[in-house]
Amino acid sequence: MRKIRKILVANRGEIAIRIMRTCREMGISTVAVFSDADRTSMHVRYADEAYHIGPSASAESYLKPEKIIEVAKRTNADAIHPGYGFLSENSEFARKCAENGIKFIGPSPEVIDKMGDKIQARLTMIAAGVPVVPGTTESVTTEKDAIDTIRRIGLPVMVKASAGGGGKGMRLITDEKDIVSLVRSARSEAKSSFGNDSVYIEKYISSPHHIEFQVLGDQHGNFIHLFERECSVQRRHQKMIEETPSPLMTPELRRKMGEYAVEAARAVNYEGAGTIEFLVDNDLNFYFLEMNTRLQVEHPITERITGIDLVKQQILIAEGHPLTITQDKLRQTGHAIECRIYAEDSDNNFMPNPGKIYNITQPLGLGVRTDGYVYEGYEIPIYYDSMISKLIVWAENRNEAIERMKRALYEYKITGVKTSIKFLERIMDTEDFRSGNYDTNFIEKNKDILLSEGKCPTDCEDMIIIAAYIEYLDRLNVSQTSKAMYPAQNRWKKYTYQKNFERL
Amino acid sequence: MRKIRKILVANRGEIAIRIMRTCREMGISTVAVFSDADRTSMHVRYADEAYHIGPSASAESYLKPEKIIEVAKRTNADAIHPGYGFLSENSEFARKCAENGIKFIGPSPEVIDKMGDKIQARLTMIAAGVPVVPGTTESVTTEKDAIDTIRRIGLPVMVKASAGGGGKGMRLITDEKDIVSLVRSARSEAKSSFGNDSVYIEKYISSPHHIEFQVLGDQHGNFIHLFERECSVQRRHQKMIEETPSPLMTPELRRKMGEYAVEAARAVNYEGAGTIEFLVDNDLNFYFLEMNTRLQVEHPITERITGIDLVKQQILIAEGHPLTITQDKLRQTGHAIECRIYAEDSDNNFMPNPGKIYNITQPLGLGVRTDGYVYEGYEIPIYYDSMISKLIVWAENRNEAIERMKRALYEYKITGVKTSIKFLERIMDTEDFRSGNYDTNFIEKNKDILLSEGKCPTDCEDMIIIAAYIEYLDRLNVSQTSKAMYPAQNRWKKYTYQKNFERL
Amino acid sequence: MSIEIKLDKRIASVEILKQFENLLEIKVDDKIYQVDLMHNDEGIFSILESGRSYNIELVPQAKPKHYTAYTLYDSYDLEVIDAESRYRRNRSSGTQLASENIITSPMPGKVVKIPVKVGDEVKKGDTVITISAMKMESEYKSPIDGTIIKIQVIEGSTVDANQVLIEIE
Amino acid sequence: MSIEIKLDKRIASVEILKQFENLLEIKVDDKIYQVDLMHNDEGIFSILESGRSYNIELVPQAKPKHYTAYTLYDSYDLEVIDAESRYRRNRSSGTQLASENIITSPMPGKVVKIPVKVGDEVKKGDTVITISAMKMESEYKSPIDGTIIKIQVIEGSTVDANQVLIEIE
Repeated sequence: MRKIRKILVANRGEIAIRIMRTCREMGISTVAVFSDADRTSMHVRYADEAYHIGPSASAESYLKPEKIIEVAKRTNADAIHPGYGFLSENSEFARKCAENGIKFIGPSPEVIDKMGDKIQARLTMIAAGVPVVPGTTESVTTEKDAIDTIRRIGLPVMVKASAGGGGKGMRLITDEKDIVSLVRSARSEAKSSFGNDSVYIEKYISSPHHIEFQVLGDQHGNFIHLFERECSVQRRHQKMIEETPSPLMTPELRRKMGEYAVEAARAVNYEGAGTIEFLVDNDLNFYFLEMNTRLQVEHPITERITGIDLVKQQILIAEGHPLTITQDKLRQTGHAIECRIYAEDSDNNFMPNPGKIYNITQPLGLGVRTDGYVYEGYEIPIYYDSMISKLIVWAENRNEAIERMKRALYEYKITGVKTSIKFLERIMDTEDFRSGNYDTNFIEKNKDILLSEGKCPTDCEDMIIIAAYIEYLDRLNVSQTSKAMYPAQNRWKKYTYQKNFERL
Repeated sequence: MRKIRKILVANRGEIAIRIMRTCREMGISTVAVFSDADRTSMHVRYADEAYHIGPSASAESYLKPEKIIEVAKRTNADAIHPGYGFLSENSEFARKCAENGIKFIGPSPEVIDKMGDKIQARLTMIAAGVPVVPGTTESVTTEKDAIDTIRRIGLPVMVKASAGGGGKGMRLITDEKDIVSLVRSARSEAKSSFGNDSVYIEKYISSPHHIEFQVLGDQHGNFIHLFERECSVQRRHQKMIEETPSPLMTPELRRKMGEYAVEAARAVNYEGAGTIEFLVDNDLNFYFLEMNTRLQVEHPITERITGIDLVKQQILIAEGHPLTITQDKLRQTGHAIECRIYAEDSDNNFMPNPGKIYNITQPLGLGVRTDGYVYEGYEIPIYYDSMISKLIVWAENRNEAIERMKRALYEYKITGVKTSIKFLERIMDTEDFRSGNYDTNFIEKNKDILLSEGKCPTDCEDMIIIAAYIEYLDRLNVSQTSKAMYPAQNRWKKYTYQKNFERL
Repeated sequence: MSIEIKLDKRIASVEILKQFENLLEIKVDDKIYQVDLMHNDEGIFSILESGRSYNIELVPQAKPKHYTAYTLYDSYDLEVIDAESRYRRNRSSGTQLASENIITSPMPGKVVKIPVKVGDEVKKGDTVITISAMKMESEYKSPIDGTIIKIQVIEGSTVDANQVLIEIE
Repeated sequence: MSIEIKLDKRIASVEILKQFENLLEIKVDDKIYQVDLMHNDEGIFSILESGRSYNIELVPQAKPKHYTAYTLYDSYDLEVIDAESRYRRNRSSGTQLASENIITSPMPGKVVKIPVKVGDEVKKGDTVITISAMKMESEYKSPIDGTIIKIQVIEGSTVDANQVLIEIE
């Protein structure tokens, strides 16, 4: 058992601050690292110490293991928390931490490697008895093998380049007559993209639900799951809204999937917090998709319904403490929803919208949590992710949670850049979301509703025009710098309300 | 059953907004009322509609039943929520609401009257079998009766003017030899203050715990309690910190006090949300103190550990719905603490400190709730209460809740006026608070620790001096209005970190 | 003084009729409003009209007299058209500075690739520049058939919102 | 340029030695610091010194060159003493404008009661005015034995922070 006294957080943005908050509550000091673009970022201002590690591009700063380890050594940090993204699933980094006597808060490099390789992960899960998407368990190197395999699995299938990623060499085959031509084009694109024409083939699950289970494993062979998160509301394959419990879930299915999630973690002797992602079809068949060997963006909804601080658990596990939470003591209380606030133009193909934040009004009150990092006057850099905040609400039940989320989104104002706030509000109003009857096809299916302009009536427009008019008139006079509210053209005595418009 | 579609909130500040938040979640429209001083108050800006009701002084605006009812009628509001303070315990107002066909969200005027009169409340509780502080149940009109009663009850006792309030005609008697002289001076002061020399006598409970129970009653004779709130941290007889569960409480005592609280509510056929306040001595004897026939400032901690929105319950009850929550289903989950943020100089006898808010940084993240109403640039009026915000945290257990509260107070910055934030942070660090071993004497007892100046070391002082120096230099140049962060004297090219201090 | 204000596609004529400090009588097109209006230096407005409470925030844009207006529900593009802007408008209406000849960047970002060079012929729909921001790449296409006459940025450089990138003729 | 800065009771001498934009070498009394300093127009500072991250906010007070400084832990009264202030200080040191003859209001509020009138003799500790703010009344006492020579407010009026209320001689 080694007490952690200082943690270097090898990340930026909201997750860096979220981790530092728990450190502060645990009496652990924090070290931030930052790139050129991030000198004024909130994580630098929030940390006890902060060190520069390179130019703005991630590849030259946040993705440089040696620079980060150098800072950790210089500041005598006991451990490094990688957050999500960046180096969080980089086994080489985890290995280098260990070599330098710094605890990497996460699983071993071997586990990261094993779960990072899709085919190896599939094989591990099959060995552990966890259902995987039907398909090949190794690369298919000839065209004939590929076609035979497709016939065996049955259409529709997805052909993917073994060496690939980013959609290159990937083909969806739904029609018998296309098999040969699509296999050929997939192999040819794989060859030209990665110099390797081998592919693997998976059953294609159309419009699946994306449901994941949170797991925790300690250094002593104890494993638990903290129930599911429903993550089917996605745009451009990125999650927008997550909720727990999943509206699709039955107690029986939860028990079964939960057991498999724990089996999956046990199969690799997993240490720390991890996520087992499943695809679930409408008949409630579920298949292992992949394991994320890190904290997820959406972890707060699990924290809210279980009451457990997942970052604190990560740190306690890293110190060598055995888990004190047992599966039978865990309860899902109420319902939690998270909305991701992106700096983007949701109505215009979700185009990122970096820029300077003008004003922020935080949503407050009952059942509302915000995890963000931008502040008024902050210029969101162009180099990193467009997620600027997460809004998490909790309520006794799903309907109340949706109403609370609508209220919180209504209160949440971030001006100066375009954000996804209004788009998220419209999602809360769709019939499909309200009924819980949605899958990964949700945004595409509801596009017309979601992109409709729900602008305000003429009276309200007229008020905006009046505001602009007064702003214009007052700008003709000297500008002041105070933020105090004052009447238009602050030149006369304040008019009291005892008198009235009749006096005008 | 009468559906409420529009509510007039007859209040201001954080509680008005807190009520409107629930209205918004329930799809109920809101009407704000405001005084001269409150045109730019947040409750006016948050509401769907807002109407002026008079000059700044409460007596001429928020305390004017007829003006408020006039607005309610004009706007077709179905109901009025009085919040706390102002007209919330004014039976005449409740009666006028009823006469005008507007639902007063709270108990009947008769119940407000009965519980508002201290002696009548005592008698009601005695009849219901609820323990009260030992003492007289009616006024004592002669000196002899007074002295006989004191001898019977036993010292120490408190003599209070029957007609009084505000400490006039009140005497604490601890010594046999002072009985005669103190009874005389109490009667004489009562006579001169209220024209009536009758007094009543209560056993004096020294350094008691102030523990209250939240109750709910519907229109159908159902009553439940939602456990206790420990409110012993007080300054100038005003609460500063509340928590639940109370560190003093045992399951047995909770059951007993809870049953009495429900009995007390049943005894007056109570409708809505109310609070039964008890004094508890160190031997865990408890005595009914008074009933508050309204929502309390500190209601959020109860909401947090039970998951129940109390304002929503108030509205549902007012609509005539029977309670759907039953006593046996209620659970206390985890631990919640509330800190009241006052605009005051805590180090200088808690003197109020109205003024203009400069900047606000809200504490965010896991387990933190803020209910406030001030915003940047807002000028806190001198006419109303000095409480500007409430900070509520929740955690799995009391220790974690204290650490979380410390973290949240550390993050919470309100500049421009003095606030109680730092004083509250020091309370979180006292041995007595951490051990849970405190009573209403806590602040007096810990005065020396709480008023000590925990200023930062010289290095940190030097950084402040450097900041002031740069601010001074930059003010010599033109001032800009942007809130963007920029380097000192923004005249040269931004220096990248690839170079270094050695280049200086 | 009456001026025109453009809100998205609507152009409204506004005129102040009476004012007593925060109480104003204002005409918008043909409708007369009595409003109680308070605002601050940061463009935050609280307007009460017939009891309705409106919160509006105006954020100045790079171009003078252009704002983005935020209500609690939505956002709008605003432009104040006063005598000066009208004059400019009229003056420039003859020259037709066709914006479709110019590729500008709708957001700040970094130039990833410019697959064309000055003098190249391009067809409508051809990609002429790729900009990356926040891990997402966007390709900008030529709006016309034409010739590249000017390239104002180089690969690897960062660009601001609304910066002119490429001119085509 | 060296100036003096008063922080609570301490007076420190500050001098900038070198600067390259946000990187500064500064001497405070006898100690030399190399700091990386960023700030904004609202007096919010982020300073990195030997890796330590400091957040400081300066809020200007009514008197020029006076600030309240907020760290994450505490707040301080600050005054910048430059050549001009030094000159004023020296000039006024002769006249001794004894502040103990003047009752000022430490906060905004409303005058509830003035139990004295001009010409009244008062003893040290006598209540001369009661101010109410936020439902709390505060009584202000005479700091000396003397005579009321001026009463600048009337009962019922509102007062600002630091406003002179009563003069005693």
